[in-house]
Amino acid sequence: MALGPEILKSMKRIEIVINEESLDTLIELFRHANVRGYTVIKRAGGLGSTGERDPDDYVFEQPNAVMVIACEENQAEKIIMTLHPKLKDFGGMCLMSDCQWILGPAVSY
Amino acid sequence: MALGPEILKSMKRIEIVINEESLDTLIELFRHANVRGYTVIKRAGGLGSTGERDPDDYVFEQPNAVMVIACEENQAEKIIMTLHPKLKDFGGMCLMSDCQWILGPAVSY
Amino acid sequence: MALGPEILKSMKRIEIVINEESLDTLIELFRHANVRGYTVIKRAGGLGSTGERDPDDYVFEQPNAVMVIACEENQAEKIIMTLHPKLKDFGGMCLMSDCQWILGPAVSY
Amino acid sequence: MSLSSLLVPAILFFALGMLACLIKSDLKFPPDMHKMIVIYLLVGIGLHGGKELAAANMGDALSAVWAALAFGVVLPIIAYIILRALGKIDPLNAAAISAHYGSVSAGTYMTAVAFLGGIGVTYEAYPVIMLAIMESPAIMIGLVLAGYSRRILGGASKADKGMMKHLIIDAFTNGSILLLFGSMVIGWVISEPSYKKIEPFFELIFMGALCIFLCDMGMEAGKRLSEFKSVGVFLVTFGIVMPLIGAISGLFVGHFLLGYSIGGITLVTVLAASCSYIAVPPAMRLAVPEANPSFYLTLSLGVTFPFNVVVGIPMYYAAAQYLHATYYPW
Amino acid sequence: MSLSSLLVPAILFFALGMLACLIKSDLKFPPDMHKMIVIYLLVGIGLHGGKELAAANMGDALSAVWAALAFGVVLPIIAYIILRALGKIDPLNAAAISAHYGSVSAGTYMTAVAFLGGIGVTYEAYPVIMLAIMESPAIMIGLVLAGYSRRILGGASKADKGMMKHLIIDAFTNGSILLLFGSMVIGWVISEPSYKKIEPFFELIFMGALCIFLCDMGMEAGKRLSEFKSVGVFLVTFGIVMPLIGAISGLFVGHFLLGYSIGGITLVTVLAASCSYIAVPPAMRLAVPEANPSFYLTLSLGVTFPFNVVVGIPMYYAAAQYLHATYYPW
Amino acid sequence: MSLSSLLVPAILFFALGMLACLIKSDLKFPPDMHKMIVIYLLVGIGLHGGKELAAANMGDALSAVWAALAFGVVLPIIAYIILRALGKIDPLNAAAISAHYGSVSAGTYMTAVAFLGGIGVTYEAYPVIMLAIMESPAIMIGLVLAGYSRRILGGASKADKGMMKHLIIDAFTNGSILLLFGSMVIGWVISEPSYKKIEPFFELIFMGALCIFLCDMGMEAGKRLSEFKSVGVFLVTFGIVMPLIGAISGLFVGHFLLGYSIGGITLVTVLAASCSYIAVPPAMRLAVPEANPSFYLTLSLGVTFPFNVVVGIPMYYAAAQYLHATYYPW
Ligand SMILES: Nc1ncnc2c1ncn2[C@@H]1O[C@H](COP(=O)(O)O)[C@@H](O)[C@H]1O
Ligand SMILES: Nc1ncnc2c1ncn2[C@@H]1O[C@H](COP(=O)(O)O)[C@@H](O)[C@H]1O
Ligand SMILES: Nc1ncnc2c1ncn2[C@@H]1O[C@H](COP(=O)(O)O)[C@@H](O)[C@H]1O
Ligand code: NA
Ligand code: NA
Ligand code: NA
Repeated sequence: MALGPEILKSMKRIEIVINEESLDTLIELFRHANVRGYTVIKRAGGLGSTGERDPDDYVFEQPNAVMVIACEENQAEKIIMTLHPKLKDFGGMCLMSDCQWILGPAVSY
Repeated sequence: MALGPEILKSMKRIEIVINEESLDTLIELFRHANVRGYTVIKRAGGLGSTGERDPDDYVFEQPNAVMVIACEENQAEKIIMTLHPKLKDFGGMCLMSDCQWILGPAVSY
Repeated sequence: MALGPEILKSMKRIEIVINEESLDTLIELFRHANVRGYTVIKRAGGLGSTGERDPDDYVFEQPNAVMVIACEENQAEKIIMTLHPKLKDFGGMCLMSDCQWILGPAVSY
Repeated sequence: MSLSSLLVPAILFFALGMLACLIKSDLKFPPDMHKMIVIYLLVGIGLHGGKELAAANMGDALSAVWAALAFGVVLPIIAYIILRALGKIDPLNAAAISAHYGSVSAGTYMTAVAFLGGIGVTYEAYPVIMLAIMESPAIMIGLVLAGYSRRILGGASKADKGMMKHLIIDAFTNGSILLLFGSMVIGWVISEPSYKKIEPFFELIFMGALCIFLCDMGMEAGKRLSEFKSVGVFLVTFGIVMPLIGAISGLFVGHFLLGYSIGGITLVTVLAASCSYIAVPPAMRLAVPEANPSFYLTLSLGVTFPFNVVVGIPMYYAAAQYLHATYYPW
Repeated sequence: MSLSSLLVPAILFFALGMLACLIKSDLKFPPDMHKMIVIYLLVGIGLHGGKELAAANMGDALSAVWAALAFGVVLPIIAYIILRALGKIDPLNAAAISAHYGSVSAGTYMTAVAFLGGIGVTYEAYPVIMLAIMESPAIMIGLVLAGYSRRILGGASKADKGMMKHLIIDAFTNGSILLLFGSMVIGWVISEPSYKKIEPFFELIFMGALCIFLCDMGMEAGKRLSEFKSVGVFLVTFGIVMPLIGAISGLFVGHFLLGYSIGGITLVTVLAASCSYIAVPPAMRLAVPEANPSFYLTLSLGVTFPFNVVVGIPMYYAAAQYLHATYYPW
Repeated sequence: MSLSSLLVPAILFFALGMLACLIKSDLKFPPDMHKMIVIYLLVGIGLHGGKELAAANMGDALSAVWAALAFGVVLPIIAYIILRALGKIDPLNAAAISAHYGSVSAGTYMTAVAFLGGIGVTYEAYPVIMLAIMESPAIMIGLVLAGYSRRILGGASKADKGMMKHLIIDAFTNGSILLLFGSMVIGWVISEPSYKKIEPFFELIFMGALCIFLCDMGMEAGKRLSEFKSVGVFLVTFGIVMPLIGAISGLFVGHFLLGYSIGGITLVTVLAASCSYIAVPPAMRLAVPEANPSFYLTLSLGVTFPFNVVVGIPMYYAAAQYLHATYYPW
């Protein structure tokens, strides 16, 4: 591909799914880990070890939140080391994969 | 990276976008394929071979649902073999990529 | 993996997060770049260089939109070249990664 | 009929919504608000209609049913012929558009009721049954026309039978129709004191809620207006002429066949002239996926609905007045 | 009590909602609409109750409080014993289900109020305090039962103490309870002219809004009905028998201990017979994660709620009438 | 003015909302509910105001317009000077905060109307025009102040011209302002019988809906309270002193220049004392991105709004009474 390192930067993409109720705790955790950028999608549903979750079921609401973080490799490592011992409380899922960040004027990772 | 196999596990990430109306059928299909974990985001919009979909257009609603499944490679293969013949009915999109699952106490894949 | 090229096709996955207000401009831009498929999730929150965004804060709303595009490599290159000079106006984030498209009857990339 | 009597709040709010869209205001109503008001208004009309029907004559109600079915069958066929013969519209788009004109718009009906209420004109109980009945038959006719079109085009129409069954089931389980019919039955069976308890919610504040609804519809119509260009002059003209054709048949049926009062004739005319944007579009998307939704949505929401609300209703009322005064055969 | 007096609009709308679900209609109310109506109805009951209480006797109010606490403690224990002894239900599911039956359902209570209003029966101001109080104690008893169950099962119950504190805090900060209590206090302290200004919103249109709410609940109940099979015959039977046991104790307490009028006895009976689906399910999910939510949700929403709304309320009223006429010890 | 007259339901619901937030209740209103009530309330005020204006004197209306413009220009300048001179607040934050104090809060205005209604005080029709007009000018002044600040800081201010044009367009197409103005025009032109039909929805149930709105605003204000620390003592003090300065100018203008009744003076005072949280914050985020939103949001929602609602309104009313009794120059 013709796109060079002045445009692309190799980074890690972390994707976390947890109970929406625990989101504030997670964000607090990441604030201490100096995470400078993330994206959150609320009202997600899903299936996991604790059963099915349907965000439209208003009588028994238990929505998930999906969080995506793009960051440099050593930051990703730090995030995962921070998160790993807490996974027991949070439940849910955490994935990591490779990605390329399209460089722009502002830096938020 | 310093993170070893006691923390990370190589897995597949499958991402499916279909018409929200077909979501129940898809979930039913995956229940039979023994899928033990997935995340669903409803009310997504998009553009595809059947035109544009705007979830905010309440007069002519046709939202998409986005489903993400993290699973082991052979399970991913099984899921795709199950889904492939049905793609004609579902339309939409199905992507697969590599990822690393951060191991935790509960297993939901 | 046993899945061959009659089922899988190597492609790029582009993930963009921008201010929801700029979404129409972005879509317009991509229409000119002949993008034939994308998925959009609105009402996302996040943290970035311009601070925190909480989509549930109705007094001071500033939701993000997440867009995912799956496309062939040269199309991805074109999209990124189109987007790169505009990143200053859009802010947000743009990631690219590899993925496999599960081939189906309709083609929307 | 003075100008001031035309300044019905509901219609002015519709205009405000369109204005908001034209000047590109950032005014936006939450999508769920629209759904909630529609639910509320449908239940309100249903209950009111049911209560009136409880006191009405069953024989007369039956003729209203027949008239509704006739409109649902005949109007789409007329529309289809015009679209094909004059407009050279391709068969499947013609079929999809036609179906909309055999059906009705509850929003237009309610605006007409608000209009008549505003000028103090009474009307029969039967048109509300027609409203409930007319939503569905046109969908079937649309499917028949689509099947016919596919045969012209030489395509396969094997799937049509299953689709017909599917659509018939859909028509009976359609949420809006069920709500309207269900409320009608409830309005019918409940006692007067029971009705009195729920009347404040469903009648007293109805007209105000309708204003909010029409303001929202005005924005929606305004949004569609911008797609005029892609639709073309012929179709835009059709979106004004077709309701007039419907109106003429409505006036005729309402006056000569059903023998209603001026208010009743106006409502029948509005039903015949109006064009669905609730039940028919999703049905056509399913049944005639080859048709372009932006055609039928622009026509029904961007052309016919505003035309009926702003120009049509007072015009149909004036026509009903004239007809009633001139040709009084009894 | 003629049939027509049973045709209360609220109950008919509940039936309409269930019907919509049974015929697989695509009728769907926006989830936020449900939340909004619940907020509105809770504030409405609270304000009305508070205003009545301002004019009531504090001593009598206190006996109502005691009765409410007694129901909250005794009913879950009875339920637990039945579930364990007769049904062989595993201890933790039994504990979670029991907690629901010691609590109340505001929806059932409001339907009963609508029923009494529809047939013109008056009632005391005190049951509304019981409604507000009964939400919480059963949750604590549920936790105690779960702790006991865990000890039977030999599991650790160290975490229970923290959980109890957590749940007590939750019970006092629970949104619905706070709204109900807060509105009650506001209804209590505001002046008559102030109340008059907000009465149209909170009282006049209350019954109509309740209809929409019950239509929604009907759909919800219908959805749960489909899970009957997975729940089993014993539990479904329990979902009908347990409210009857609650009703008998309610009739007894309401008549002999509290000495209320027919309307008041009916409401106390409804409180004792009803089963929570607002505050208790999330609390049990947290406190007894081992229990299967589909059991207690199906029972409370799919069995007991519809039973009470459709069959129970008129039956409890008839029983209260009979009791009042027969055993009048004063 | 006895204590009980202060127990206005709307204000008590505001307190309930704050309480819910303080005790960390899980009470949460759906975000769309907030938007819907705001739409409803704005249309309601607009219609009512328009109807009153139809019967009012145009010359007097014009002086109200001038007064509104004067407030919009002068108050932000005073605020800016105080923030810079006494508080040493950096120029751009000072500009952004100032703009809020030249504008108004519809929520505060409505609470004042509820307060006056609760104690039976009448008022002129003109303040509602001031409400509609005052939203925008302060935004322009804010931009001018920001341009001036940037010049102090030595930054480029080339973009300001385009921004000014952009903001002027925004001010005229802003959804809330359009809704308020549009409803005012509609209330103006429609006939009395037409108004009667929509009055139950927009007036009868208005005060009740306002209670729900203020309960929601109480929670919002409570949330902001927690950010007090990050804002600092000076700014919190400013958030209480600045409305008092506005109030004094409002009292002066309302009494001596406009010559209104006690009710009218109170409303003018409330307008001058209140601080925008609808139109200005998004405009400032756009026009002065360098300023910290948590400053101006905490001030307007967490300090000034609750201060005005709970303490300010009765105080301004008492001051208006005193002024009217003492300095009656006619
Ligand atoms: N294998 C998986 N793939 C995708 N999402 C998952 C997976 N496992 C768990 N999740 C998500 O994580 C949420 C909580 O998981 P759990 O705590 O295991 O119940 C689920 O509701 C899913 O949304
Ligand atoms: N190339 C693509 N990239 C991302 N999303 C797509 C793509 N193609 C289709 N989609 C999504 O799939 C939905 C249905 O696609 P289709 O059935 O082709 O109309 C669209 O509305 C998009 O949300
Ligand atoms: N490193 C990141 N990871 C994930 N999302 C990000 C990241 N940086 C920015 N974003 C998203 O992009 C939005 C706008 O970013 P910005 O323009 O930098 O404020 C943020 O609100 C986030 O949702
Ligand atoms: Na028609
Ligand atoms: Na009970
Ligand atoms: Na001000």
